[in-house]
Amino acid sequence: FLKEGGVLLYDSDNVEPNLDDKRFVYVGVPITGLTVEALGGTAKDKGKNIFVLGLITKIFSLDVEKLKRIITEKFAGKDESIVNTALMAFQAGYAYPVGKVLTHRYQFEKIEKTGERPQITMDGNTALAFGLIAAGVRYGAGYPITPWSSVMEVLRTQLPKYGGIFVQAEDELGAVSLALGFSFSGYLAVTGSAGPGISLKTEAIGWASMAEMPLIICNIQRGGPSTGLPTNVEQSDLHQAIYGGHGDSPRVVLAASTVEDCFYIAIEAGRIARKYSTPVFILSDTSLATRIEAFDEPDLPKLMVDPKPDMTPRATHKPYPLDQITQHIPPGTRILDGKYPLMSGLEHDEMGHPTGSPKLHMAMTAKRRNKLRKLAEEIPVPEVYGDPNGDTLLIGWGSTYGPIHDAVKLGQENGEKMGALHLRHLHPLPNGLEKIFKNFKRIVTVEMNDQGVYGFGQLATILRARYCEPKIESFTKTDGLTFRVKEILQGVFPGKFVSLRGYSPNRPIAGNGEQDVNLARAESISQGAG
Amino acid sequence: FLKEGGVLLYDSDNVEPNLDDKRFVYVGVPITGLTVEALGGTAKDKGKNIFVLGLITKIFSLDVEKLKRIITEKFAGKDESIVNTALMAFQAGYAYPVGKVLTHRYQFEKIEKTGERPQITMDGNTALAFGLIAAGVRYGAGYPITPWSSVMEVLRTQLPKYGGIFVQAEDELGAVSLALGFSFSGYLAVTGSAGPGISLKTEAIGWASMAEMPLIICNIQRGGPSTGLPTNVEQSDLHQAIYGGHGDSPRVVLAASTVEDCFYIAIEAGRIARKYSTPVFILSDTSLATRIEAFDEPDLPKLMVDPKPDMTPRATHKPYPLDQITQHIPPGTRILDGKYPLMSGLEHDEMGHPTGSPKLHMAMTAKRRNKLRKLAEEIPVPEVYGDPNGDTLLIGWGSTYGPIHDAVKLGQENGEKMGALHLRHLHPLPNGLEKIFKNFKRIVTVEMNDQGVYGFGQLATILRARYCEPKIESFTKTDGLTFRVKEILQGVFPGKFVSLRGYSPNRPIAGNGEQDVNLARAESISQGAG
Amino acid sequence: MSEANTNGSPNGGATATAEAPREKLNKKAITADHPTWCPGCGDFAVLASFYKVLEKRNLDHEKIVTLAGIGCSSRFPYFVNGHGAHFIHGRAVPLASGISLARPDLNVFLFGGDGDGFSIGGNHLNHGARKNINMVYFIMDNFVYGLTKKQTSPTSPIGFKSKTDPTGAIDMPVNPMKQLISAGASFIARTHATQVKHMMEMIERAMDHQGFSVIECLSECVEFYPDVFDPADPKKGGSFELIQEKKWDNTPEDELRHDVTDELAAYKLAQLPFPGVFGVFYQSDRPTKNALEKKWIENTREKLGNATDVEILQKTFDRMK
Amino acid sequence: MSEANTNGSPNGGATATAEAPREKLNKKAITADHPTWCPGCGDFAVLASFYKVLEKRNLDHEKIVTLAGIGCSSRFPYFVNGHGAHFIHGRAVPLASGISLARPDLNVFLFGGDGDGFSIGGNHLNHGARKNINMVYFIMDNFVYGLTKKQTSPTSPIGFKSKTDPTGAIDMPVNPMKQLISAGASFIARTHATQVKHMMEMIERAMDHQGFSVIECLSECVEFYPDVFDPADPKKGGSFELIQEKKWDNTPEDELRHDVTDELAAYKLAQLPFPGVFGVFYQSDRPTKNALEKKWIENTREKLGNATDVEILQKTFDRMK
Ligand SMILES: Cc1ncc(C[n+]2csc(CCOP(=O)(O)OP(=O)(O)O)c2C)c(N)n1
Ligand SMILES: Cc1ncc(C[n+]2csc(CCOP(=O)(O)OP(=O)(O)O)c2C)c(N)n1
Ligand code: SF4
Ligand code: SF4
Ligand SMILES: [Mg+2]
Ligand SMILES: [Mg+2]
Repeated sequence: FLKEGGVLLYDSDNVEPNLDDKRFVYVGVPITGLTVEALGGTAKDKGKNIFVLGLITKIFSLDVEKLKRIITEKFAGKDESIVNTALMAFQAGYAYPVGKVLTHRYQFEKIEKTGERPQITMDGNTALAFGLIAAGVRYGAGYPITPWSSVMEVLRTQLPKYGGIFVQAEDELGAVSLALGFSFSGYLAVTGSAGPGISLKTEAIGWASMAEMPLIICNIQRGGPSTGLPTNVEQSDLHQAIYGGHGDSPRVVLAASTVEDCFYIAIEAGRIARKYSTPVFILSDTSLATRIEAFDEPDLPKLMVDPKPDMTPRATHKPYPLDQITQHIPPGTRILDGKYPLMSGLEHDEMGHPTGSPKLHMAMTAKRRNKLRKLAEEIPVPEVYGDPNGDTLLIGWGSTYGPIHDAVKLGQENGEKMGALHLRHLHPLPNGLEKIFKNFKRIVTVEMNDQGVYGFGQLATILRARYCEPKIESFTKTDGLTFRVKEILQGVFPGKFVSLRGYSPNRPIAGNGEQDVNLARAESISQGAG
Repeated sequence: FLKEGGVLLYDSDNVEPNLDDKRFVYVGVPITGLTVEALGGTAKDKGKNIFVLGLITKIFSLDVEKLKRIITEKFAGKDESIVNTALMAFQAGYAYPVGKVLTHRYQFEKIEKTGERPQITMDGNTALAFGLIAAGVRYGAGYPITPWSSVMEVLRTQLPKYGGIFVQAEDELGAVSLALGFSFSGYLAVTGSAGPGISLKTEAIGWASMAEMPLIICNIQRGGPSTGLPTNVEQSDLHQAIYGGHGDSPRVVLAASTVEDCFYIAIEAGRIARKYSTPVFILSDTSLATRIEAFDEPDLPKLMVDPKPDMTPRATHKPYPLDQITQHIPPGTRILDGKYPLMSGLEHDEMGHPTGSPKLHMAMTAKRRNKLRKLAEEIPVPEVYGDPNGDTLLIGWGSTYGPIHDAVKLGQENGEKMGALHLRHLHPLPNGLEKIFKNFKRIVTVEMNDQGVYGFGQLATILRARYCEPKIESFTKTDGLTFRVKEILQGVFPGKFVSLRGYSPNRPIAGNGEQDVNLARAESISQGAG
Repeated sequence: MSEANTNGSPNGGATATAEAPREKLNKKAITADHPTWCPGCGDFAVLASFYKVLEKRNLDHEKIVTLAGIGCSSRFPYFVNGHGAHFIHGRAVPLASGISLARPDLNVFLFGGDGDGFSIGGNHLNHGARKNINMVYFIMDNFVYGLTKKQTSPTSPIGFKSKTDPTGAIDMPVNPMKQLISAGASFIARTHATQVKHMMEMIERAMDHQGFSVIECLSECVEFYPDVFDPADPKKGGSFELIQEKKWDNTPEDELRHDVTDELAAYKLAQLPFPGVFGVFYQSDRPTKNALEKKWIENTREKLGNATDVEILQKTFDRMK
Repeated sequence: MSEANTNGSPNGGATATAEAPREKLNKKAITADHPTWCPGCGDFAVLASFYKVLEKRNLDHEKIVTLAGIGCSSRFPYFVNGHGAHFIHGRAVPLASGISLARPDLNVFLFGGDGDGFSIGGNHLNHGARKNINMVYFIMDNFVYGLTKKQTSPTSPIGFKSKTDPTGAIDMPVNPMKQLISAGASFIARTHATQVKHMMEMIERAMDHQGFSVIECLSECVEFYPDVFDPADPKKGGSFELIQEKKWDNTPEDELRHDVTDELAAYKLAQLPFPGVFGVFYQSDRPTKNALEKKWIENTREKLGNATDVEILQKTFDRMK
């Protein structure tokens, strides 16, 4: 029925194909689940089928507007909310990031040909989960939420093999607290969520910062704010990750740029969390979570970290030495001078006991902040892709890695002198970026978030604050869809590249909805009963 | 026993003096409570007495170091943790902001002399609570936490007089949700807390931003992060107030600058919350909360807002019109075309029903952001105090108003060409600040928070990001104490003003604890049992 | 559940609605979006019963308020045309409490799922019950997380295979009736999505009750946990056993019947193994927080005579001079 | 409560402690900061009893873990010299759960107040109980918020005048025993700060129990709610009525005694008016989550033979090619 090498698109919620049969390219999409999530149920004939229609429209770049017209016609006459539901299903399918499905086949061939490391194929959340295991994470806790859930489902299923436990908690407040208990006990632990759940973890993450407890927090970003667009992609939690806590509560923020990087960023997060005894955010998003990509099989014997806590007795121990970076030692460790440490959320002295000393509060605040400065010194400055100097430097972070780099390639082919810088370490930033900045006339961050009150994306805001470099501007969008290459070029070079082929859904209102009330309102069709 | 005009310092937790007897200056301090809070109990003879000693040391500027030595000697020999406890009590008393107690008498005399409006005397939290009542707030909910508690205690006691209700909820998550229920029902409501509790409200405040529900959130800041220094003063929650939510979730942030302003900022918050149907943060802090000041009696008949919800029937209603600012209408309002509104945390169309439309998400995101731009247009640019142009412009926000302005006066007397700008509207900022900036060579924000990883205070970071003005720097401190005038001048003009008299506890390590490990460690005396 | 008078609200603001002609409330008027639930989802029956009750009671349209947290079941407000709010996960009880306390003239209906109510929302449920805040809270219990696609819920039985318990759930589930009884809910009932007549009766009795009224409804998730409630569905060979309530006819039979005011007896019923019994487990008419706060307000205002808000605040300020 | 073997933890890491000579655990060794509580605060007695029990049991010093949330009572860990953590308000149960699940070799002690446990922490308490996670949780109930200076607590009786209820509390308080019984705590006891011998007995029995063990202790706040517990203090003319537990000596008297495994009987005891009775209300030896997770791990690892972590992950990757 399906010819060899063909793409097999299946509902991974209901079908379990034989993946060993290598004749086809398997693209498992949790169609049922995603439809339920997008609509609050599968909504009969308006649901799954139309979700798949949206999916296919995306894969084969069919004409969206035309298909939406057809759907609207098909359900015309019925209650308009039915049309609305159908369109929601279509848009959810369209928004679902299947990745470069059609190139998979090519990738498989590649394996036969070259003698390189074999390739493994998985989605970003799976890569993240296994990256955590490689990083020596054996314990964790979470609460379900899209698109984070599959990370916890993989860990809940896999960790027992490694002697570990993943707990589904009663809520996110409990989940982060459980994870901190695991970390306190000597096993670097993970918790995670998406928008609403991350917001609930805010207070406990502040404790981790104050008590200097290692912890990994995965934020698989989705469309916000509030419940927002649960099945769409967005990069709008960067500010919260850095500034979300009350008080001055330093934490580290990393972002994965590709499916493969989801694996390696977890290892980097584990390294930093342990070395600096600090909470570390890993930012991913809907598009990385579910996108399936092949990458070189990691060299596990080299990479894998031993989770075993070090409980060799100490002569003496200070949990918060002013002149060193805190190293958490787990309970069960004998302290031979008989003075045991306390991990505290109150401001404390070097032994962790409460203090009201102005000097100590200043010194401890500085201690917690300065370890991030130390970390910044060891972060490599990422290489510039494309022209090392020229007219335009694009700066990106997270899942936009692919389209931004393609945009540079395409831009160069069209005569632009441009390069791209992609950041994995967002807080603290690597030192020395100013040297790169001075090589370009314009610096534009490309971000899937809002331009904010003052007209700058979230990363742009951070870079401008640090460098006071007026060259820094941003091209942002909030349509819940991944960037298209031409869309980036059109946004970064207004007026240029308009001739490029390919559909760009949101060009008309990119950056600002105001001028296009009617255009947007045309989308608001649930006049039925309001 | 006490001569006329004398200052009567009493434990307001246990004593109720006859305030009508105007012969004395009454300074009520909740000595018992503050001691309990600072130590976790009154700790016998190490507690209240020594707290009062610290209090008096502050009021009469006695020699802190000397007194600390005396205390240490007095309890020498005993378990060192006892000394530590005593010092904590002393420092809590010393950190307690009693305000310019000794000038009160002067203020009372003033009343007799001049024919101006009579003066009323109260602390900042009381002024805030009555400001809310004047603003037409009749309902609210909260959970106890220092230094917020007294606001809720006043409201819980007073609101029934006005036919309103204040609910003590089971936690802060419940409190903010109750408050949103009150607002939804048609009565602009208030919730509030300090650090840890504000963090817990993050998710629901995001809903208020998305659903465009009016709400006032009071954050009476204290020393952070985490449980931090519950009885000390700090201004370290500004970033969280602006950026704390997940997704792009616009909200308004105001800060009270004096006790009197605590009253008026509440009225401004109510005005904005209603007009722009948005959550509004009021930032205050420990020093304003408890400081007692006299100010001109407000003109209530002019000021007081009628809380009555407007439920006149409407022909039709859209909760989220793309071309207008949302106006929430309460349940009980008949909608004659029979289409009722839904307030939703999912991205929605103009009627509040879910949508998956990319264009609508962009348009609604812009709608929510642009109303803050509209607000910015109507915010007056604050006047510059001191020299309108010159060498140095100090920028402050919140409770530092007094010391910053005194610093300018003193600086000018000493030949500095300087001025001060104090911001009440922090998000969005008023437009046109750049015009003021260009009149000064240096711009220095003076803030009670940490310089952060990149060396800038929280307000400085925001101003640099917006204006990319390299002149903007900051002088920050995190010793949990209010600023002293000379401390500001010494910090802003390194090397100068050293000759000025007066004790400055944290000068040595202002801004950075690193170089002073031993100095700080000297404060860490709980070697007893760690 | 709602009150005619509204002295509880400042300046009687809540009664300021002008009267325009109105016809009897009908299904069409209260119908909003077409439900998005999966065909066969138990929640459809709940919506249908709710429509029927609203029609029968002919409430003022603008005084119907439907609220919910997050979940498939919590999509409910989108399907009811009336003032409403779709809030955040697990916090809808305090949201509803604020509306109930400020607006006694409204009919506050809250809908949600087992995860929303017993997992993340468990504490608010307990304290809403303890404080006896006046509302009708309908919990659609499907023993699973539906919207997030089949994870273990707090009511999932041991052994249930889900995405988070691939080898079967191991944690003892919550017993909703026990939790509600011990927390102090003043009206507690249990019903089944296939028993529409019974469901309607429970909803009406909950509406007639002043206080925190909770109905747990076994509502099947056909997508992720099909057939789990068949044991209580006669059409599927199960038995829908009803609680026999005392008639106080002092007959010997009546001795054996259930006294809904007897907390211990209710707790004993809650101990019955799945599928247990259906109907009203417990009902008590202890005062609501709404009434207690109102009483405090009235006592306070009485002392003040009929002073205006300005006068009251001015008086307070005068004492601060 | 703690287990000798530690197969539950990856690579038996938890047993990696080398042996250095140790003398018997004594009070001095486990004493840390001098308590900061107000003179006369009931919490002193709890600390004293805890010291005594630790001495008597002579636990390995480094395996004693004391944890707490926020409150006067929650300052407890600062006064015990041992590994410990002072966490955030109301979330200490999940913190302790993580430690307990990962480290069966440790003795996990959790201390807190009524506000910390029943107000903000109520949901975690319920789910920790339901999941039966192994720990000893000691709740110092003073019917008031102490640290924040006299606000109404979830256990404050109606009529209590506090800063948030100036005219007296109006909300029905939580009944701690009812909540714990219905939530599924597997060891539930109640004691009084003035009854040190009884308190010690309860702590020891809680330690000997495998599961979620909770002790509610009436502990007077002399500063903000003095004398409230006198009715249960013989020295103050009250009566400290003990629960008579069944001896299973099938004597007629025994009929009347309390069967601690009888949930309904326990619930009935919980209905007694203040000050009620003291001792063990309920105890059941249903499996702990610690044991259930461990069993799953063992079954899983058995299938894998003794493959190393690298081998296991490699195998998984091989299937992804
Ligand atoms: C704070 C937060 N955490 C998690 C989620 C994800 N989420 C949405 S609904 C839901 C549970 C749904 O289960 P239930 O309440 O039983 O409703 P059902 O879908 O089964 O009707 C979860 C975990 C969320 N939206 N917000
Ligand atoms: C999130 C949060 N909310 C509020 C507080 C303030 N707070 C500290 S302890 C406490 C309650 C104290 O009462 P209880 O738990 O009974 O302990 P007690 O002091 O009576 O021993 C509160 C509300 C806090 N620290 N954190
Ligand atoms: S997933 Fe389950 S609960 Fe949700 S709509 Fe479908 S059947 Fe109903
Ligand atoms: S305030 Fe009350 S609870 Fe706190 S230490 Fe003093 S007596 Fe004990
Ligand atoms: Mg459910
Ligand atoms: Mg208490």
